[in-house]
Amino acid sequence: MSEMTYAEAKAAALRQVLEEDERVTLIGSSFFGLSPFRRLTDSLPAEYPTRVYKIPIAELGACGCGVGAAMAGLRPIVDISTASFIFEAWPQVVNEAPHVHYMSGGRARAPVVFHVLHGLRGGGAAQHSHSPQSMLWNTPGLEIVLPASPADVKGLLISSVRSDNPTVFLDQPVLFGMRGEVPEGDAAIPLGKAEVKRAGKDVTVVATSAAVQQCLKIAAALAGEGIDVEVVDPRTLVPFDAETIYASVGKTGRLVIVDETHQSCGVASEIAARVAEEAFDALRGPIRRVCTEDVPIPFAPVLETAISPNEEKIIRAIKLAVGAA
Amino acid sequence: MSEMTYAEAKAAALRQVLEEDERVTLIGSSFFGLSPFRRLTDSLPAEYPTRVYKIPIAELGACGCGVGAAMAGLRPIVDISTASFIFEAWPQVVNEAPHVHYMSGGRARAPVVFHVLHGLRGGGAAQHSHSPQSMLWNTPGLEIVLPASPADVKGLLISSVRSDNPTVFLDQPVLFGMRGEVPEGDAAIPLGKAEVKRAGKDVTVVATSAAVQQCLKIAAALAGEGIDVEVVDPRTLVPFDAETIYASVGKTGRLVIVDETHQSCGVASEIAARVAEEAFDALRGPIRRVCTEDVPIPFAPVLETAISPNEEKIIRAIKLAVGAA
Amino acid sequence: MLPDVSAERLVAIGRRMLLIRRFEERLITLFQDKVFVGHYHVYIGQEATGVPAIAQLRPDDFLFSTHRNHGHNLARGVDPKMLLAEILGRVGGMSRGKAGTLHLSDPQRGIFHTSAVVGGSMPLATGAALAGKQLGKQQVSVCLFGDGALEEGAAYEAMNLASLWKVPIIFICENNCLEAREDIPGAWHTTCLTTQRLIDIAAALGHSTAAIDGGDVGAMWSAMSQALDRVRGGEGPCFIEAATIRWPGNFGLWPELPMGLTNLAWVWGAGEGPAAYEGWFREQDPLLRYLRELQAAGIADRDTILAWDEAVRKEVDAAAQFALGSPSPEPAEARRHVFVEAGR
Amino acid sequence: MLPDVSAERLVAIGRRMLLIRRFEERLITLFQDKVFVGHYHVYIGQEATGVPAIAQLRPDDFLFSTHRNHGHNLARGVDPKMLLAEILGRVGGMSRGKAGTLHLSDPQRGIFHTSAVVGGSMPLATGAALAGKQLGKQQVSVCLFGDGALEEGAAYEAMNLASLWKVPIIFICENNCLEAREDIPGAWHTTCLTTQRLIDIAAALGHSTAAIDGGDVGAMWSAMSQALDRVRGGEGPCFIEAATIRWPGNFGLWPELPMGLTNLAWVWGAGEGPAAYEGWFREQDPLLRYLRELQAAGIADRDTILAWDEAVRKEVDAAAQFALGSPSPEPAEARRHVFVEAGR
Ligand SMILES: Cc1ncc(C[n+]2csc(CCOP(=O)(O)OP(=O)(O)O)c2C)c(N)n1
Ligand SMILES: Cc1ncc(C[n+]2csc(CCOP(=O)(O)OP(=O)(O)O)c2C)c(N)n1
Ligand SMILES: [Mg+2]
Ligand SMILES: [Mg+2]
Repeated sequence: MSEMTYAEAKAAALRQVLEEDERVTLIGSSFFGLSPFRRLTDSLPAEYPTRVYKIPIAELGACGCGVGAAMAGLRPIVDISTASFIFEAWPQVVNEAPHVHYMSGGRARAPVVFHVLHGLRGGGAAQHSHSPQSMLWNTPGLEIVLPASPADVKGLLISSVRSDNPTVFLDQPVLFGMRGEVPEGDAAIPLGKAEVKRAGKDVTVVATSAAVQQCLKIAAALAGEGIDVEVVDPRTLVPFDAETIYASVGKTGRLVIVDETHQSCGVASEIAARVAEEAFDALRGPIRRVCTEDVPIPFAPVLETAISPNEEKIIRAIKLAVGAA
Repeated sequence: MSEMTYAEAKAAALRQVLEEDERVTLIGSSFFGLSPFRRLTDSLPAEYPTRVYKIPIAELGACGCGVGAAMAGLRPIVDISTASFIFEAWPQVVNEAPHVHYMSGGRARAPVVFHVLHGLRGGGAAQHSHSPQSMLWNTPGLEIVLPASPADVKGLLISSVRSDNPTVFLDQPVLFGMRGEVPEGDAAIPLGKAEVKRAGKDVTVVATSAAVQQCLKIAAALAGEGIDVEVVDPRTLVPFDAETIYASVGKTGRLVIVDETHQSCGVASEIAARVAEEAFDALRGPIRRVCTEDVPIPFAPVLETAISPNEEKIIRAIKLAVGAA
Repeated sequence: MLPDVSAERLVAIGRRMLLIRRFEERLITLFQDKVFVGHYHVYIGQEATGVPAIAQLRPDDFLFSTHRNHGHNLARGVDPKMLLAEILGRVGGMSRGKAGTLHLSDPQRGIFHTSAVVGGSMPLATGAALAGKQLGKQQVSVCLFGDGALEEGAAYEAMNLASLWKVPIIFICENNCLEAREDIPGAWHTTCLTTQRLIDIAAALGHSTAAIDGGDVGAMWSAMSQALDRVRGGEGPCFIEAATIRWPGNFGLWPELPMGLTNLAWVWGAGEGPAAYEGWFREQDPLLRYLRELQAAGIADRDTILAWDEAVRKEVDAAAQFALGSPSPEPAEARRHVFVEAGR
Repeated sequence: MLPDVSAERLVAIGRRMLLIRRFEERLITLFQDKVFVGHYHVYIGQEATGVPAIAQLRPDDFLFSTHRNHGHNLARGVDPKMLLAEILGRVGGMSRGKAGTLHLSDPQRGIFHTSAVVGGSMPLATGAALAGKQLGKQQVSVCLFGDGALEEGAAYEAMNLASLWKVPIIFICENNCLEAREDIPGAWHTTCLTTQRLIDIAAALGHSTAAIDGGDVGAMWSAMSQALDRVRGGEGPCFIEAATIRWPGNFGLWPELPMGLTNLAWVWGAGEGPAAYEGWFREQDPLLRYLRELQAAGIADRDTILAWDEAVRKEVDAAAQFALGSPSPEPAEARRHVFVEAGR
């Protein structure tokens, strides 16, 4: 174990996969967007001059190249940076990559990773603030990875690159500076294993990506008020570890879901629907969702906060769930 | 009232809006795809030579032109035909059109209609069979219309074109040949009003698009077995008439949702989540979803049927819901 | 003009073209008999483009096609039996009936995945070329598409990337917009591109270009062999525009056989045909054109050609028998192969 | 070269260019003072392109911009007070703080919506041009964008559609890839386009084209007036490539002021500046270049120019005072205007 930032753990994972497999090829390489942490990977093009490709502003072309290169034997990671621009590549991401293995009857594969930075960023406004994970979840054939800690970003990024399937790797830049313990050596974390990030008995909070850390803080605070919150992080949406969530709801009987996608047909909708279908009898009250409201993202910080899954809304939902409101 | 096919009602609506408002402009005009019903609108380019534009295979460009033309004073209907190809236009549909009014602080508007034919078509395979409505529902700022009968297609198409907001109009070609009563004259149906298509007391079935007709047939059959099914058709996802659904569930206590989008983060997920949140106390058992399974669409008819929300699955879900299975 | 290659290769090209023709004709009759569903696209009239281009590839090169992919698959040597079974949605197909006509593939022959999205294959092919460059085995990626692809933005992004990275790719645009009935050069009936010289666009994006008569086997052969030399030498992308005259049976998505089955007597000027299509079968049909060239060069006489036809028809019969005899897949097949399960 | 227009118009152009310069400089200092969030792009160094182009539009013409939109808005006459308030996210902004720097708009001036998606505005502008044609009032749509836009497929689709429908549109590519420090023609440092003559692409798609020095007000003026005649006459789209030398403060997304505020003494050769940027302020800066031309033509002397500057600075002060005094919007503002509610 050693302590490091989320950004350092992510950079370490990138270097590890580049070292261990020379098929790993970077198509674009702004893994930290424009944050100061970009210094951690600034030298990758110089370190791997034949394995890092600079891309024009052509997301559709770049993602398509990633899929094509993957089919032909490479392990490309395509970096789109701001998640909103994966929409430019939508035909390749949702209508090519996920169909390669299936349409070939299991003979071809497309082990490509699409990397994006998702979510509210402070001043991103309507066109630079997307969290496309729920649209992606509606697309069978894509793996979807949402790390929420330094250990997770390292372990999940390694597994994403090793996976034989097309994988979308989304992280929230607010996590970059977070510090935490990361195991040494091959720290791979298998895709499809949720983690109970905090055990509790009164209410299950399923949170994803940066919301996990936000909910852990809130849980710590609410412990002082006698509310014992269990925080479950699915870590990957596909494969999805529903069992861990059902088990938690089986224990608490209460469910709050906190996620940054827009509410309608969002990630929280799917988790709520599954629980209402498969674990209904365990529920002792309504399922509550705390999401980004169904509003385009406004620029002014006060407006952005107003429509986001903010602390106030999360606390209210938890208190309503446990009957303390 | 007069009886006509769904296709005839749709064609009548198109002619009505073209007649009543000369700003209505067609960008592309394959409203019936390649079905034989295309003869109903084949002559539109000749009838309105200055108001019908032929488009190249450039969905992104065409949809963007629709948004731009709408902002500048026209009422364009952009026809994409096969819904899968709205993905080519995704940046304009989900990241421009819905933001015009909001980002302008209410000063600009984009009254464009995007028209697509959605769903399983028999042999469409993975790339020609999409139902993108749930991804669209995750995009605030778009109205979403899903007609399910001759009267609805006429009334909703007229209202979609009259609406000052960007609207995605999706229909399922299997409905084209269906016959039904259509009111004469201005038959507009306001967006945002669900319709109870069949009243019943044992179980609420919320169905959308072609699944509405499928469920009405099943309901008629199950009546013979003593199961009284209420079929509710939301007709538009945005605006969404949740009250009618809550009222129905309040009466029956049982909910089955039948919809053609893929299951995860699909339309059924959102409806299930809302009910589990807002009408939980009325529920007497798990909410059941019957959707397209989370699998790319296979070509062979037997495989397509296997993963679709087919009759067998719908009946099983209803029987499980009412405890008759 | 015949390509400057051995008689064996010339014969192989002709037989392959004939196989495609008979395969597609059979397919049309099977569709008319309602043996399979969906819409489909046949390669009749474009045999002289795909066959000489694909014949020159190495076994480990990569090939990308479109919705109009049957001919490319056959040219690459894919088994007609499995191909037909797949088009019919049978479990004996290469993809066990999951792909159908639009997504035929044969990864062992470098046909990993076929996109039926217009323009969709161009970024994919560029990426495969990147792999070809990166893996160091001088593999080339060849991408065939219609004129319609250049209406999609994806085409430009791919062409720019290919040029920027100097990857070993050959883009072949099969421009089938020259109507057989109104074959005025420059009259692009079905395309909505405003340019009339498609190669100008590719040239502006840094490609080495060639515009050829796509009905002429020799022209295609030499354009392709030059392009292959160039791209294997690491000099960056090539773009070939092959203008093919539109086969009169190409009625949108559901082809028909307005002249019936191709009558090989038309090669030697005998045989009647519908007067409306005289231009086609007397002059434009690229298969007949090539067979006439072989005959004129003394490489194949009438009997030889008829013997080829008999062999080809037998092959197609066998394919049809295999495909029709192959059952529909079991429903459970639908849930397999969503993800690679091994090694997870 | 000065445009061949009245002295009043020449003066108006100079003052507008100066307003943009002082506005953007103030904005940079406000950002450094952490008065607003996000990333932003300023128009310094491109004033000689946008101002003479936009000055020739009719009030009812349509204008489309990009992420780098402040200068275009000011050139169009948008109120600097509301513009700045919007960039700062205040309720006094045109969009009540919802849009910020990336999405400035002023529908009454034909700026309906600004896309900050690279290439995104080109289809929108083409559609507006279609409306211009259809509504019969000879309205023209003008679309300004960076060289990067031509890396996106959207650009090609829009250019092809514009040409196909012959709509009244002028595409103006502000190619700011000529580095001030390494101003070798053809050395495209920030772009990844493989072509070096962007107009070749537009020409291949049927546009009437012009490539000009975007630092020369007169060149831009006449290219634009010719283009306007052509498109208003219904002759189809024009494409102008304006090559502008990259302002040395344009460091990616967060600009800096490496030379401090522009010192107008540089117009008449006086005043010191950092040696590293001599090339910029002695020769390349388009604002200084134009002011020197005005001076040489006897249209404005040193005192006149300084008086303009004082007036412009006052206007910018007033804008800053207004914007800083405007409160943040109420949270409930976030839920307004998702949909047009009236008339439903
Ligand atoms: C993105 C997209 N839009 C529309 C279609 C429907 N479509 C299938 S084939 C075709 C025509 C293609 O023309 P071209 O590329 O010239 O090929 P051809 O059929 O002439 O060989 C169209 C529009 C599609 N497959 N993909
Ligand atoms: C589709 C898309 N991809 C990426 C970005 C991020 N981005 C913002 S500005 C910019 C550079 C644009 O270059 P250019 O168009 O030449 O304009 P310039 O900034 O040079 O004026 C990029 C890549 C974006 N806004 N949109
Ligand atoms: Mg074609
Ligand atoms: Mg630029």
